Amino acid sequence: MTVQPEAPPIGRTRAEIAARVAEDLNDGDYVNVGLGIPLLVPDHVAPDKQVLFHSENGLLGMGPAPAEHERDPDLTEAGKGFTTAVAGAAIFDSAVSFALIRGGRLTATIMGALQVSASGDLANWYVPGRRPGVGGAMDLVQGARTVWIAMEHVDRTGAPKIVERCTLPLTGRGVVDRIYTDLAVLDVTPAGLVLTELAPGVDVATVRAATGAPFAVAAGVGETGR
Amino acid sequence: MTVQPEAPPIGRTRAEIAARVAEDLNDGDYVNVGLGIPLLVPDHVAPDKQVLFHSENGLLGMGPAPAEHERDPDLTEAGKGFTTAVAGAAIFDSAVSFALIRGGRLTATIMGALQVSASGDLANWYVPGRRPGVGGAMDLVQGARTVWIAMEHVDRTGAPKIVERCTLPLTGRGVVDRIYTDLAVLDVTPAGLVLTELAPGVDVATVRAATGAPFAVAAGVGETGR
Amino acid sequence: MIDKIRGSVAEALADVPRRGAMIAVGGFGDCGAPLALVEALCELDVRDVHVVSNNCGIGERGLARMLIEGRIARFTGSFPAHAEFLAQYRAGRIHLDLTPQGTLAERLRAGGAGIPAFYTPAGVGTMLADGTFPAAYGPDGEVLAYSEPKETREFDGRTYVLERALKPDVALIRAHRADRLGNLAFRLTARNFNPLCAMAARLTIAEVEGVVPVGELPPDQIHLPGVFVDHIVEEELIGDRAA
Amino acid sequence: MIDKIRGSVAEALADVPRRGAMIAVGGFGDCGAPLALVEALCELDVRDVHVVSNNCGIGERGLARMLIEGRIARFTGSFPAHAEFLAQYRAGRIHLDLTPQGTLAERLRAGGAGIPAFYTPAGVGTMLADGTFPAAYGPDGEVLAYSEPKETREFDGRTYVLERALKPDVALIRAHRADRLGNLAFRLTARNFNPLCAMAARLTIAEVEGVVPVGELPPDQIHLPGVFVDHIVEEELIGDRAA
Repeated sequence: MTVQPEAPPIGRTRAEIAARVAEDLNDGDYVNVGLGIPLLVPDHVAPDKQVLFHSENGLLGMGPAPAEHERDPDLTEAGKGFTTAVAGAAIFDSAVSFALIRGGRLTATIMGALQVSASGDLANWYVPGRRPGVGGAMDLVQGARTVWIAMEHVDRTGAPKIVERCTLPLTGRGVVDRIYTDLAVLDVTPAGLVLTELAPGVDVATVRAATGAPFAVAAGVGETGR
Repeated sequence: MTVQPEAPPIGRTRAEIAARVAEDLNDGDYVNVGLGIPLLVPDHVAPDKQVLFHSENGLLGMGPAPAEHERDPDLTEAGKGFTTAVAGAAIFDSAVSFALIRGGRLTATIMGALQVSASGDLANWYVPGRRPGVGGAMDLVQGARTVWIAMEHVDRTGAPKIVERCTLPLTGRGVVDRIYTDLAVLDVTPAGLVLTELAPGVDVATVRAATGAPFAVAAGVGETGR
Repeated sequence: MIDKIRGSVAEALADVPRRGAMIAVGGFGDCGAPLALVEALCELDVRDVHVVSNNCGIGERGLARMLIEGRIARFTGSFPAHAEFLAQYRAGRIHLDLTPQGTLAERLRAGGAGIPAFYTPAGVGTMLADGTFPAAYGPDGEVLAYSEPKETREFDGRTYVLERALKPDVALIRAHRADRLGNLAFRLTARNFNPLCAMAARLTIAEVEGVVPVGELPPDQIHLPGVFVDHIVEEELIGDRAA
Repeated sequence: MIDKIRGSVAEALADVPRRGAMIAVGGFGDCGAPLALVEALCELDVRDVHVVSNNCGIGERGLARMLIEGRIARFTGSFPAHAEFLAQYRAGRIHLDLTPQGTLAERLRAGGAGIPAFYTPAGVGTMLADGTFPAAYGPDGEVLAYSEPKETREFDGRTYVLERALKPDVALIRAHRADRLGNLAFRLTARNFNPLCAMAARLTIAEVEGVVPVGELPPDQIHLPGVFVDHIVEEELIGDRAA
């Protein structure tokens, strides 16, 4: 029998990961957010920044989830949940929605991941044998100007999700730009992974132990995150 | 010096050619009309038929030309003249307009011609040395379900416009289905040209003399049109 | 006079082939999905359908009903997440052409636009492009067919895959408002794949929430010109029938 | 806060390269053409422009002025019927990429949609496809360059030509209404190439008849989402400037 290890008691919560991603968004950005932690990002955008969120089913200007009595069956998001539209939101068909994606109009797409490789390969759509479904992920990783991953550093069994080479089917090769986890922030660079930030209370050794690929440590990153 | 011969005193006027074309339109047809005689066709559609006219700059449901005081600079047709929109007309961008054309949604496109060959090749966009301009003709001849030519049987110098082989640059190869002229109606068939109708007062010999390619005469066509 | 409004769902669906048709179905999940039309097709015992749709239904509604009743032989789409879909796919009863969502949208648009093929970056370097994704299983769980390997080509130093247009026999769509010329207006994110399915198909049937007089939809606010629509039936009439 | 409304035409045009830019210009003849913006560019002494537009102006307005002032080095479009265009083309001063109108629209859309290339039937079997159309003349009237011969390919027994996306540096467009997020609504046939130019270009500048508060354009009635637009200037302000 395998024992499910508990989540490490240090580092960022899921909401804190989302908040950390939100810090890196700028006023005027256009951003697509995937399911999981990314979907929490909009709640953490500072009020002085206007970021427009894109939902690939055909909405630019996605607002917060509605109260139950305000749900509109004609207004849903990419996870098929009910959503709202901010003032100035625009609706379009799926072809225009993906034209916008492939045409490079999204500042960033923020996604979860099953695995990310040292060279930025991403696996986040399929576990062979499970339900097959690709959605818009393959379009988004090719089209968005930057691809940010927001995820737990290790999977439920404690295995690293940042790996030398992905073993799961790829969503795209060399597409990831940055990884935000409960433990750290890492950039994917032409020279390989670079740890640019430690989560509060996390030290480099902990990140190394939880990471399945080598990484450099950026200048100015201390031994323990603050 | 060449002498400009007068138009033959027999056969159909330009308006009568347009009226003859209009007879062959059916209720519910979607039709693009080009400059010249084709632009006269809408005026001759019988009131019991609802034919929707397409203007490739982005209008389905083109109406008659407006009175001078009703001109709207935001409502023009493919010849850049002012137009109107019938009740139920729809507006779209140029990409959708040509999607509709190439997608086979037009019942017919009605065009003028410089030359039409016995195999249905069409030349109607360019005379080398003159102003270059192709417009939507090459898209229309490939996309519309049927291509009808409405024109004078001979050019201003009296030379046949229906020829064995076009000498002017082609708009498309083997694209023409039917030719309506002041003298006759001819179908382009896999076996070659077939005269299916004589204009009133015109005989087969007159058509032969004015035509630069051989044609068969359909059963039931008399020696002189009535 | 052009009048595309049909008085019954039977009339609206009369020309749908009963066996083996490729049928595109609009909607994203249940949003904008022509649930009533799809279920009416089940009543007509339509079978061996090649469904083209982003999803394959939720619960027991719409395409999920068609799926559960075993009427789907092939599926082209991006996210057939229904548990019954997995079961039938793995049991060798459904052939799956898994397609990235944007590629699905663009393939339908291309079909409607007379564009036979185009290049896209989506899927480059993945099993959906290199021909290693299981498209069909045998009865004993063995892979009978893999996805077609896609032709690749470089433009300006970047690699793309060649994708072919989709030209369904039939489209079933849902809209908010219609007039008798077939002009449609959609509401909010219920638009999604509906205009694209309509443009791509040879025969398009729309269920609509309401019919308005010709001229009431302003020309600038028509999302889909009527030329792309063949039959329209008000949802109320379908509900009565299917109930 | 996103605010794309600019207080002057100088501000709106500040980032337009002064030499050698590829500039897409919306409009069909004068209808929907951003005449004031184009003329403001002339005031800025923009030169060696590669214009992408269906036409090349009428009379002495808009692109016709740019043409007459000798600022156009290359033209991609379907119907440059201006007499001055013929003169400059035949004199070897303008390189002409003559493009069927639907192909022009689709090449712009492809540029905006991240589609590098597509196949179309338009032009098959003509001099625009086989590379025999004179693209550039020498000073003595000799042909210096012919149009590029187009790659052809069969799909389902029919021949198509391969066409490449257009990705202009700049788009100048005209719209009816705008809000500060850049959302645009067009009016009647003034829509034409405007949304396509905006989608294709790296930098899009719109002249508009009027600005409305955010939220006044209903989400279902926005023809072009603001993400495709960079700078907006009210035509009134341009008129004052250009006058």
